[in-house]
Amino acid sequence: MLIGLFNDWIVVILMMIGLYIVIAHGNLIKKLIGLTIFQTSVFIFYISMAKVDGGTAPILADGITQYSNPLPHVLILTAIVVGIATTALGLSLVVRIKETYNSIEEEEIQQQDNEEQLSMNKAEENA
Amino acid sequence: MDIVITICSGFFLLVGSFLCISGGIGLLRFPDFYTRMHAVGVTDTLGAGMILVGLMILSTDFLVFAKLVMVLLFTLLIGPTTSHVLAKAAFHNGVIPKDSNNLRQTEEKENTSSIL
Amino acid sequence: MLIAATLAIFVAMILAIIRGIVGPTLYDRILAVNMFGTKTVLLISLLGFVMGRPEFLDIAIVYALINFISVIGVLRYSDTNQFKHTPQDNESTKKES
Amino acid sequence: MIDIVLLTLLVVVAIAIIRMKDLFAVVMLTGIYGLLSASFFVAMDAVDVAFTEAAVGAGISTLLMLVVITMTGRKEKPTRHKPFSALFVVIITGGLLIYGTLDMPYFGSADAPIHNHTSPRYINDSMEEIGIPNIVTSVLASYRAFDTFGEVVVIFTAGIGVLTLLCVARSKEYEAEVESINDSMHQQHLVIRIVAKMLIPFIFLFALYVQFHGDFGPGGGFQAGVIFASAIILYAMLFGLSTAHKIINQTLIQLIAALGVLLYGSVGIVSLMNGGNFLDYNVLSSNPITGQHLGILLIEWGVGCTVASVIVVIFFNLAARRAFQQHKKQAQDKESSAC
Repeated sequence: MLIGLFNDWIVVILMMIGLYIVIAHGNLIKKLIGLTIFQTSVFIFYISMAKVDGGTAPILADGITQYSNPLPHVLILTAIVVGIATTALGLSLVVRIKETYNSIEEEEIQQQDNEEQLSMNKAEENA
Repeated sequence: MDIVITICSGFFLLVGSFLCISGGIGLLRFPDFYTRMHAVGVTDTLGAGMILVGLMILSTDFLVFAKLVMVLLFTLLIGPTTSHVLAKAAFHNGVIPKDSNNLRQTEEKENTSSIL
Repeated sequence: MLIAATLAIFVAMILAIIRGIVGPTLYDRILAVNMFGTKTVLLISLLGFVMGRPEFLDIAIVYALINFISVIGVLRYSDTNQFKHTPQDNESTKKES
Repeated sequence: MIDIVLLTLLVVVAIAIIRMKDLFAVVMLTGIYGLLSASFFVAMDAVDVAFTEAAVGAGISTLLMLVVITMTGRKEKPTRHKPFSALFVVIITGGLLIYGTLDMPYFGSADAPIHNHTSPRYINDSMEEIGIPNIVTSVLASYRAFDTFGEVVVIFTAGIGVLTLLCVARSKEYEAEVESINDSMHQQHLVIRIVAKMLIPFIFLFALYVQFHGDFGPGGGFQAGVIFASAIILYAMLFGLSTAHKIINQTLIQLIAALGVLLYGSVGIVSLMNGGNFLDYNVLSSNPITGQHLGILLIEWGVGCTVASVIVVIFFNLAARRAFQQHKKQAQDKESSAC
């Protein structure tokens, strides 16, 4: 059981590490890196599901009968490239946030938002 | 003939593995950046070359052999270049090589930091 | 013999990871990543032979090339005044003024 | 055995990533993490996936994060409150997930449900139906071509998003000044410049090899696109962004990204017009196998064009934004010194 489910447990641990970084860290880039780790854990999960004992890579060749499952490979292959594209989108959002708020720490951004809200409320009351 | 091939490739692979491990130990144990880079830069290229030559002897297919030659050529070209660029960038950015006079102190510092 | 070489490469990889985590300066970390990349190339080539399908060496070639690109990229973007002022930056600012 | 070592190393690196406060070190460790997971994919027989992860995880994503870190600052500020609630949530979720894994089929067992539903058909019949040895390519480009079309559109949309967020309006004088910032590496590093000049043609050639060899070995449009883009990125890093802009026009690149999606979609339309289903290549030619070959070739080209140009667009825009910020900062410095 230890060897049989080892991959799944590692996947869970990596996933939780990613989740922890996303929840507990305030830095937006660190959060994106946490998301990347989470994503990779899912990739590892799919790929280790596809492995068959005694199988080889799913490229047909003479004299080989047992192949690993090609379907998860296809799903993950596209997911990796989509992942980098979406990460790049997130990174460009971070760049814009930095330009607007001059900070990429979550707490400071919220503080600035709250202050702005307060000053707007005050202005309304005065009016 | 088979035994000659096995012995030859085994020799190259063993030498390559030894060089890889010694490079790793050098990377970990040496006192400052430049000596570490020296350890890695020297052993990395030669060790990689040795292992690749060992695999070349084992290969039966011509295409595999050609690809191994390509990997070897790229390693030979890229390894020294990156070492050069790294050393240059580190020197420009103010990483100072440790003098032999204060080597003892730095060794002590390294030891304490590795314990920590 | 292939297994022994694979184990040796694993040991070297672990040492490189430790240096990458500990590494006091930025350049130690770049060095560790670079060495790790070379070791990965070797590991992939060896794995091909261990698993009995050595025709997948294309991956090793990609690793070798991408490793170079990422090291150059790291140096390119760590060389700016954000991290430390370099003589090159001084020159370029002089040129402008 | 190999996979256990690699997975343990992955966990070690991931824990180190949590502990680090220096974002630069974190990005370097992410590079190691990408390399490790790619080696794991090779050990799990997923050669195509390893190919992609090698180019993306270790190369491109590290680079993009570095560019952003130089814009947003290197240090992470320590959080003030203690992360006990986060730890609590994570441990509870993790415990539940581990409880869930107890019902999973064991690693490598050949009778797991995943292995006896659709994949036997792919493995047994794909040679007769599609006629190419690489099953991953035949599933990607023919059996599940519509799915892949969706992925390509997602990538294209992400490219548009980055363009909308980061595009800077350029003027002539700004270009001239940016040029003087950008070319510093080009002036100083003679050795890399020459080595890169030797390597770049090889990388392009290798990308083409990967594009066309995808039917017989690991490779295909996604991988080739990423490799192609990384060669252009290498050029842009060494010789300056404005030099790269002169050679690779941004408008042209955007056009190619759109053309790739268009090519993919129009293959589907042509097969509809010939009386088949959407993206059914059997009707593209009189012989079904030839039709499949033609269809796969065309859509791999579409995928390659889109992926390569979207990644180049993303990199160019991030780097241009960075140059633009530096330019603004220097202008401000000049004003303050003049006062």
